[in-house]
Amino acid sequence: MQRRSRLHVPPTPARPGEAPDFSYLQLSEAGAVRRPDVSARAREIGFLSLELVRVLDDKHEARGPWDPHLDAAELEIGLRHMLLTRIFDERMQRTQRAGKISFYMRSLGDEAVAVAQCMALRPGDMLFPSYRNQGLHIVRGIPLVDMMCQLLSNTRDMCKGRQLPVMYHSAAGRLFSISGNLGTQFPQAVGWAMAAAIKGEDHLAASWIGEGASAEADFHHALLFAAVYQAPVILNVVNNQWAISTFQGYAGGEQRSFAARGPGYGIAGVRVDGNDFLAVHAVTQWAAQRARTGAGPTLIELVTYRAAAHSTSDDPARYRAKDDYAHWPLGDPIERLKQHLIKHGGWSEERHRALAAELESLVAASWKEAATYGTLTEGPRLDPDLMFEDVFKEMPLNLQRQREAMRAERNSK
Amino acid sequence: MQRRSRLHVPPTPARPGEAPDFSYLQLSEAGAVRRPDVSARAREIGFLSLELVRVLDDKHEARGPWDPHLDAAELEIGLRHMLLTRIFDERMQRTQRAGKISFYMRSLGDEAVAVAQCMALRPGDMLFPSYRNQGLHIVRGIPLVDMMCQLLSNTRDMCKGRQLPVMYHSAAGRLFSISGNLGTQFPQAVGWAMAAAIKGEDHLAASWIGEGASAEADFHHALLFAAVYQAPVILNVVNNQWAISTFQGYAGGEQRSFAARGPGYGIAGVRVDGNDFLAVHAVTQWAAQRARTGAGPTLIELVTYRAAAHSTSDDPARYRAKDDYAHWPLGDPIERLKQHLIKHGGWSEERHRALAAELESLVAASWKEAATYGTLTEGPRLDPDLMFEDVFKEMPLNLQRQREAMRAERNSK
Amino acid sequence: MAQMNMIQALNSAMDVMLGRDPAVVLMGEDIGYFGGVFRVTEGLQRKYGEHRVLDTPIAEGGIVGAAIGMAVNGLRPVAEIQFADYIYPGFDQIASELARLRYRSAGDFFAPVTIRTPCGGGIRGGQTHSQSPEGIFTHVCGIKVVMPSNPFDAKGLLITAIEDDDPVIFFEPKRLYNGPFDGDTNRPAVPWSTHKKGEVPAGHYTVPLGKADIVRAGKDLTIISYGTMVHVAAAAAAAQGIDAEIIDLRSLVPLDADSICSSVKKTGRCVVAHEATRFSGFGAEIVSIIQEECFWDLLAPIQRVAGWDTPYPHAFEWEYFPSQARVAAALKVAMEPA
Amino acid sequence: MAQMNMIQALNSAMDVMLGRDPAVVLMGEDIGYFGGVFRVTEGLQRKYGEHRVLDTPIAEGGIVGAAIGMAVNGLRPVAEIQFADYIYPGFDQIASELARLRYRSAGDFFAPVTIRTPCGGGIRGGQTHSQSPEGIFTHVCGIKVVMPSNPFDAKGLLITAIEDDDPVIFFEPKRLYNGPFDGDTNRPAVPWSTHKKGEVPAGHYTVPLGKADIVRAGKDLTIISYGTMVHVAAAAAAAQGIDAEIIDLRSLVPLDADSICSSVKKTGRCVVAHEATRFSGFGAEIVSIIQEECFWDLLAPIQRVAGWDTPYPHAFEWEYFPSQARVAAALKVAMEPA
Ligand SMILES: Cc1ncc(C[n+]2csc(CCOP(=O)(O)OP(=O)(O)O)c2C)c(N)n1
Ligand SMILES: Cc1ncc(C[n+]2csc(CCOP(=O)(O)OP(=O)(O)O)c2C)c(N)n1
Ligand SMILES: [Mg+2]
Ligand SMILES: [Mg+2]
Repeated sequence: MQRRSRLHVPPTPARPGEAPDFSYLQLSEAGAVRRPDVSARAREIGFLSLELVRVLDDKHEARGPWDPHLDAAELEIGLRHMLLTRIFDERMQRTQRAGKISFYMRSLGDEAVAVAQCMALRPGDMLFPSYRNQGLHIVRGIPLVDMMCQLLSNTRDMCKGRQLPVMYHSAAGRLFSISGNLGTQFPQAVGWAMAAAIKGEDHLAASWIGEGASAEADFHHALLFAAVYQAPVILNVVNNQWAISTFQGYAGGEQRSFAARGPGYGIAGVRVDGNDFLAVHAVTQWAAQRARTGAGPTLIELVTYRAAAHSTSDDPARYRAKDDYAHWPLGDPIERLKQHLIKHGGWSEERHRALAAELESLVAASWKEAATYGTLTEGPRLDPDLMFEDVFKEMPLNLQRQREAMRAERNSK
Repeated sequence: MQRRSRLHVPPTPARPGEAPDFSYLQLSEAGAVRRPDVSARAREIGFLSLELVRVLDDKHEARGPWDPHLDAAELEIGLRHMLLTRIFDERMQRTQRAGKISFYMRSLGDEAVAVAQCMALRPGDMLFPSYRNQGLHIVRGIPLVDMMCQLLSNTRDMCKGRQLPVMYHSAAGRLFSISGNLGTQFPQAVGWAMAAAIKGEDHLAASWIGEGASAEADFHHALLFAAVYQAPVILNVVNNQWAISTFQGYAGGEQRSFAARGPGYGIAGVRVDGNDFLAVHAVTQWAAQRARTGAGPTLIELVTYRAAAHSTSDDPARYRAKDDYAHWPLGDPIERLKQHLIKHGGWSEERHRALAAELESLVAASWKEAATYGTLTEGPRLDPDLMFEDVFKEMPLNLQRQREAMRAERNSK
Repeated sequence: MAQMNMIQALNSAMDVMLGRDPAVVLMGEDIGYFGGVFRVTEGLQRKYGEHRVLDTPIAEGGIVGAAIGMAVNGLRPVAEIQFADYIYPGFDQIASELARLRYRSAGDFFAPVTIRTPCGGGIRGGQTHSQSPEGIFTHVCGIKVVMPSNPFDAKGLLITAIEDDDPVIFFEPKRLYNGPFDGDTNRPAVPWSTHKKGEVPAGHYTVPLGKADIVRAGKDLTIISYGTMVHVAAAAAAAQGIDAEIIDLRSLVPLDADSICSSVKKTGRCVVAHEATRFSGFGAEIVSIIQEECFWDLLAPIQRVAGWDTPYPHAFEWEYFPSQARVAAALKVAMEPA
Repeated sequence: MAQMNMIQALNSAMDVMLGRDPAVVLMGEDIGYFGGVFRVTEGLQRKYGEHRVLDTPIAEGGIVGAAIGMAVNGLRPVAEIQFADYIYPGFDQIASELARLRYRSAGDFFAPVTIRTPCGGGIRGGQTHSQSPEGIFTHVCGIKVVMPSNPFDAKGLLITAIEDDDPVIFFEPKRLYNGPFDGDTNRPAVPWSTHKKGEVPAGHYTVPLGKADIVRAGKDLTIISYGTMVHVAAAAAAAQGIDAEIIDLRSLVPLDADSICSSVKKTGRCVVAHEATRFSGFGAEIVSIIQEECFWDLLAPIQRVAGWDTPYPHAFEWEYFPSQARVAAALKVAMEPA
């Protein structure tokens, strides 16, 4: 019997100076995983939580029972949304670097998650995003100008200057307000779904959480309440391998997939190639049908890679191997869908370049407009009086008095 | 597609006026479940979390690979501890009814859990109990008088009057202080085990939680931290079917066993007949060996029945079928071990009666002594000055002043 | 008008609201079939069904989180936390989410959740069934905090809370459930039928949040209190023969600072009383407001009466509980000639 | 003596303690390999190994729960909560467990856990990276609450906290990490090397908990503050030409009430300043204590300077932050002739 420390420390495959190493990843062949009927009971389909649903193979062919058979027009829209997300991200990143916005977070590498999932849902479904799901907002048609005004905390900011950049929301778009506190949206989505079920409405809720944030209590509460009340909800863990500097093993990913938590609670769990637009779409549609037909909640783990820094305050060169994304075995979601479309949808490098150029101009024009509503340093500014509104529906006396004091302070300067 | 509410409400098998119904229970035959090597990896032994490890069959024979082959002397000790626990409980219940203590909680029906588990562990192992594990204290040899003094909040109360009855502790006995807040002990036990591993010590930690309390965030944190650091810990869910008035389905037991949460996190999960002394002992020993040999944590679900009221403040006739315990398929832990010992250990009804009488006197004598140290209404009383001690290691000035004020108040009366 | 104790009054408030508004749902541990450990929701699941009155898992964080989502989807959840001592696992969802949703979304989303929870001591509950954590929540912007002291207010305030579009934490002093309690443990307990606020209309009515109740007018001194201590302080003042103006705050947020200040400006003397621990308790905020607004009117230092700065120990219930004697000592200092 | 900024001073405190006491372990999100998002633990994992400096899952409740168990098993965990805004998921383990363990077990068990967490605004962190929740913890009996305002104190207090057998929550005003900040956003930031408390001994030393620092003696008025506001208030008083006695509390629990009161008894005037929201903030407790102890010495109402009773909005950082102008307005009232 050993008499030495047994504290296990989850290994991190590759740190700076080491070669990228993805040998820990359990992959399945494209097309290899069975697709159970949407009415299957969670306990019968445990395998879905351990294998990896993939549709697109290395030759960009769609394979197997999970192929959603989307037509080329729909795939083009998906490609467009993903590309727009990426271009938007790149531009906003530069904008932050130029000091025009205070903070930004890209979803580079994760784009298929939000875009394919959102396209597989209905407009009436309520989404509870995390901060790295800008694709949801783009698919739901939130104008880029609106998103930019949020980033700028300017006079057209939907948050009236109260939130950090990227914490968008849209009541009309059924996109819930993003919280800076990790994980909290997860049980809220379940509650929303419970209410839909109580009211007998046909909408479902979907929510996204990072694999790192799945360690929070909210994750457990969400799974538990979803299981107990069989709420019509889709709970998504975006396993992009990193939580800031911390590898997914620290969130429990070393011992078992995140999808496997589902079956532990009696919830269907599905592990899917998160960079495979077709697979993500198919799995989401399957889960949505389950929710809508009373077959209960689904936990989806989307295996992807956070290709960029965590945020503009972060520098991954400090904690992970250089060039890691180039070695990521599941490729790039945009590139993969593009190649598939080139092969089967009449797409071409040329059309792709043209699309990129169009979207670049759209982003540039939007920025130009957004900036007219004010930037951090220039142009019109939100009225600081707004600081005191919406704490309560009606402003109580003490806040009215503080607003007065604030005005006096400003005048004194 | 249905357009009506899909909110599922977990069924409760039998409410007052209905016949007891335990058809929902998934049982295995005694001896039927395979016993994997202690070094087995969690992912290879998922079956343990769904089947039910049983050793004693209906004819009171020990069967199969999990038979711990304890000798008769050890079994007699187990029987004695269980019987003492029950007699102690009965006496304390009556004492509460007579107004001598303010509150009490029996473990009627659950006795094998604490007794067999504690006997399978070593004195150096640290225990983090819930409020229904008095058997742990009894096995660890805490004098009944000490326990009674805690119940009485009297001058010998180990808690110095600060805790509600049953919230014992013993530093020397390695029994952690019981919390009134459900679940909190679970991650604490994991932390203790992590420290043992960090220090390279050979002790493990064990903790107990009710199936109802497993809904708390602490349960999730405990499993997660245990999995990540492979802490030498045994996490026990005592599934006695009820959380006050709420059936275990509301804690997620309808969809899946509680043991199955373990494999979801990559932790070995074992479901065991909690009323089978031999099975509980064997499973605990197996888990302890795993912990001690670096094979990681184990989650054990002990399937048992809360035969009595939740506490002296509760009346189960309001929410569950009458005579339910008489129909519980897993019988009574004391009766089953007794019959086994009669068959194979030279035990007899007579010896059993004699033992019961001896323990009754022990309890009675202990009570007599304990009462001399004060009761709620009579005899010596703790000094109220104690109220201000141990908030901090050294009493700060404001508490010293408040102690003065309290003294003045008492003198003014 | 019916005679009701506080349990019945609260039950009636929820009954009225479940009947009037299909959006109202109740949820909590043991509140459904069983009717709650204090029986406050008794009979309501039978009457309104399992989709309106939900038993929940034992996970206060999950309860609040789910309630927020339900509220965002148009319901008005009334969530019970079985004891106020057990509200802490839900603290993040309350402080970071429930309280801030309207603000951070500029009013586009809001969650009209009411959280009911029994608080306070006096029932031999020991350190984990006796706490009064209201002060903590008053420091969290965006959440209303209410504590009634009698059945009439309890029902009217609870209806207002449920109808309010802002989240409300509704503390129920459990020692008052069955009768007014003035801190005198030597006298037999009296039922609410002996008290005029035990008369409660059967139907719908409201008591506004943010409006204190002048329980008794007086000119010697102002006593500011809420919950159980309203009764204890009143009895102590009466016993001392002091003509005290007694203010029952009823709602801590929003706070009726004007009623407080105009009374203290009149009397020049003040005692603030609550059961919660003293240090950084809500009494400190009241003292500060008075000190700021009425400084020149004060004839003596404002006195605080509170629980000691320790947990609430099982063995010393009555040494801990802010007794009439503790109030009397404070009254004495507050009445010292200027 | 070395020049250190607050990050280096805190790092040095942990380095010293890891070196002296094998029981000391660090744990938290991103604190190990990476060295923490504010780099406070930089290099310590490399130096002391992965069993002394632990990266953890993102679960503040789990971190505190595990830390308690580790402490009970003889370690002295120093847990980092990445931002004070994220301490709430750990609230139950802190308030119900960590703070009460010694009490409920009559001293047989205790958990010497130190929780470090960056707090406060001024770095454009918006409503979830700018909070100052210290007031809440001061209402929880059994936990010490510390907030330094400079590198020298930061190191000495952190060593004391780690060596203390009671649990301590150690708030680090993140705006002060790199230099003293007096609230004037028009002037360029200055480094700690310009400040005498930027001189920090390399080795072991302690600064006691419960002892306030008289930053400046003065006779016109007493300013009581802690954290960032010590610098802002001092600058404001200087700008107004007021001979203020400036008290840096450093530890809120235990509180050095005697230093506070003897100063106010001398000056007769007082301003209390903190960044946290005003309503039920820690300032209220200070005001209450002074009001109780120094009533007859007060020449004008004590003034509170604080954050507004709203979340900390991204767009209005400097309208929210308690500026020199806000302090100046309070000073004006406090200096009014009696
Ligand atoms: C409750 C809470 N704790 C800590 C943080 C700080 N934090 C922000 S993002 C982050 C990492 C999250 O990683 P993951 O969930 O994997 O999402 P990803 O960034 O990879 O999309 C951390 C620790 C926070 N925002 N909230
Ligand atoms: C955090 C918290 N929430 C609620 C309670 C109230 N409570 C005490 S025991 C109990 C039921 C627990 O049931 P279970 O965990 O199954 O344990 P059992 O009583 O069956 O042994 C509840 C809800 C509590 N003590 N702590
Ligand atoms: Mg991630
Ligand atoms: Mg139970």
